Amino acid sequence: MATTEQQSMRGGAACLALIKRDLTLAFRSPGQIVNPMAFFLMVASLFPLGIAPDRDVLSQLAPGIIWIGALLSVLMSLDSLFKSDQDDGSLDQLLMSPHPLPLLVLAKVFSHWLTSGFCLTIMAPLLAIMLHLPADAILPLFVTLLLGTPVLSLAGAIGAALTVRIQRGGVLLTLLSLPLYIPVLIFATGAVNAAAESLPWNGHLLWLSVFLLLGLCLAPLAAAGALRVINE
Amino acid sequence: MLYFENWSEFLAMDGHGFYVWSAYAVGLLVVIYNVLSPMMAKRKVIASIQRQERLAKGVGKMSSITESSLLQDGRGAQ
Amino acid sequence: MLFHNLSFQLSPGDVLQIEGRNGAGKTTLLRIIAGLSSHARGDIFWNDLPLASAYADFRLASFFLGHKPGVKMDLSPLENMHWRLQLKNIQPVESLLCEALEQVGLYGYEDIPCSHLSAGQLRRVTFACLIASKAKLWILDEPFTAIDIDGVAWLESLIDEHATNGGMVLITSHQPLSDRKGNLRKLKLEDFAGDALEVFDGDY
Amino acid sequence: MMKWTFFHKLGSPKWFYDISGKWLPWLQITSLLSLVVALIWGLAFTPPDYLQGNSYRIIFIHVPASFLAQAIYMMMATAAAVLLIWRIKLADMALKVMAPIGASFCILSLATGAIWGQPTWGTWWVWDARLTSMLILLFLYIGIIALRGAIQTSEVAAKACAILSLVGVVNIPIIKYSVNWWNTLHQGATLKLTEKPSMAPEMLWPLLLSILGFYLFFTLVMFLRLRVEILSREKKTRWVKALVGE
Repeated sequence: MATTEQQSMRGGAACLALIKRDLTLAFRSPGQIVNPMAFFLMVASLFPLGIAPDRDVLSQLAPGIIWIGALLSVLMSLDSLFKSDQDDGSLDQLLMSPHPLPLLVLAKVFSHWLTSGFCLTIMAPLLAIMLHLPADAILPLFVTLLLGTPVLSLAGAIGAALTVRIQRGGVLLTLLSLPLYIPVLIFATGAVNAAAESLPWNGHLLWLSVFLLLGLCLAPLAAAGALRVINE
Repeated sequence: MLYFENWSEFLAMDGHGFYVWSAYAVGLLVVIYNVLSPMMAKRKVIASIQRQERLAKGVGKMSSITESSLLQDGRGAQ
Repeated sequence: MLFHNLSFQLSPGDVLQIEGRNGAGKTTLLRIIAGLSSHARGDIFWNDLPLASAYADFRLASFFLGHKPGVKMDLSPLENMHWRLQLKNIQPVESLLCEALEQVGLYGYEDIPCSHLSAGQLRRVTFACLIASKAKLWILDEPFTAIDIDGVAWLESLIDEHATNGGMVLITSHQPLSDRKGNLRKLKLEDFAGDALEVFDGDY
Repeated sequence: MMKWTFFHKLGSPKWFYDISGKWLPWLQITSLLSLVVALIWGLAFTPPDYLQGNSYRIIFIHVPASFLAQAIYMMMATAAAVLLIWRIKLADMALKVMAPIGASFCILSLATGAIWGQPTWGTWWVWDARLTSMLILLFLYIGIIALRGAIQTSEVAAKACAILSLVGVVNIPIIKYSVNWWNTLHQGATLKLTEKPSMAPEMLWPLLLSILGFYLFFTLVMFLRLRVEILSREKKTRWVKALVGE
């Protein structure tokens, strides 16, 4: 039994392995990726039916509809972030790993973002056209989603970690994450609206990137702390 | 010093009375809730501690029948 | 209070079996030692360093086997071992993995999704991770559940072999372990039972 | 862990129970007195506002309630930090007890704000920056109370709520800023609900007294609830049995 002298800690390799694992899992059960996208499409197409199909109403509401739809579908897919690991016992292995837990949580959140937020961002321009969003607002929509959806996953991870052992934790997860989502929603829709009226929208982007950086630093720490506390 | 001459004007507050008094009514409700709920909780906790004590003491001496009647009183007293 | 003033020393080559009736706190004790639970008052030392400051080395050298197999159902045993070993900071080598799987009797099952495997086979996948992880301290929580007769014999020989090359094993199980190598110690939780059935309260 | 004995003594439930027992009567008198005097003074003796008429008298409840709702959340965050760093059980009891009180004042602030909006703007609910951030603060409160209720083991629930309130407190300034920014963007500077500094002195004094009264009332209610929580959590200890057993 070779005593473990000071091995080089390959945290990065562990993260890559985790991401690879989660992505293969996502592709093995396609429902995990398609569900948020289908939900996003459905929400976006309900609004015109519910409110009014004519152009000027829709184009004014489009940024809000798309962003709220994205937010809700990310929330919907957050439930399984830690719960699947908790159910089959691999969460204990995560906690028992010598690598820092926040790093592993970051890897898991990144793979969750890839399978949910990122796909929604790719889909969004399509919906923008469907909702008559003015042409020069499509790029800002894409960029705000690209910057905003990771924050949704990061902030949601804290709620997911807190409710991992609660059976019907879905609603509670939404309740815990919503206050964290509101600033992102405000600045993102603000940017798209500003762009729609051809006003400068880079200020909003700066704020979105502030939230992204804040989320990247603080959210994994909080989620890791929550996981350790919940699993006592 | 008193701004309002008579009682009825004080109540009416030239038109805004309804809003002012309903706001204060809500205020009163919140105050009552905050005062009452600890009192009720306290009574419940004390009752449960006393029952726990009675059970601990009662198990030794009294036979089970009287003890269960005690339990009833305990619950009745709440 | 589940148990109090309980302490023991585990040195290389020891196998400690923790016995107790259901609910005596066996799993709680294991989770506390593994550092997963911090309910306890009292200290745990690893290489005479307080656990709180030696977490990384402790987790590098230990392997925790819980009630649930800790295996992803949609992945194959090989893929599962890949991410499990990476988590333990071990670079998986394909040949070693296949050899470990063969050792646990899963030859030919390497690429079948675990959802097709039986409960016993799932636990064997975890044993394969155990072997490949080369961990010094084995923390095994009821490892014999869902294992057939010759599986039990095989696992006992594995534990003895691990103990003889200087490994340590902490095991909870209802089955009496055969003390072949004379390094088996038993610890009955009833001798340390507390008064009330409540996970012992945390700090001040 | 900090080993200052006086600090840990400060955290012992029994010590707090005795101390709060002595303070209770004083708290009751002072809070009752200041509240009654402030409200009568505000309602009957101050002249109406030249612009809003008498409806501004709601300010004497709305402002203190809003102050208190935010202050209580800050106190909960400090209690959470104390719990996580020094593991003092009293901090967890305080955290658990303060949540419903904070939520009740948050609801009071929202209700009075909405009622006040009716005469001034003609609509019950106005998306004013302060009211919106108060609404989000209510979400935070409900989140903590719901999380406390959802987790069975009290040890885990305590730490989970502590983490949640710390995350919430980091979020409050962000929410405030973004809601203010969002509000000014959409409606321009609507009439701010309360312009405290520019108030005439004869309105300011009853308001300050009312704020003091509300804080005293809060301390009173918190002590009451905390004592009940101590009794229920320490019911296995001798001093509680002796105290209650007779």
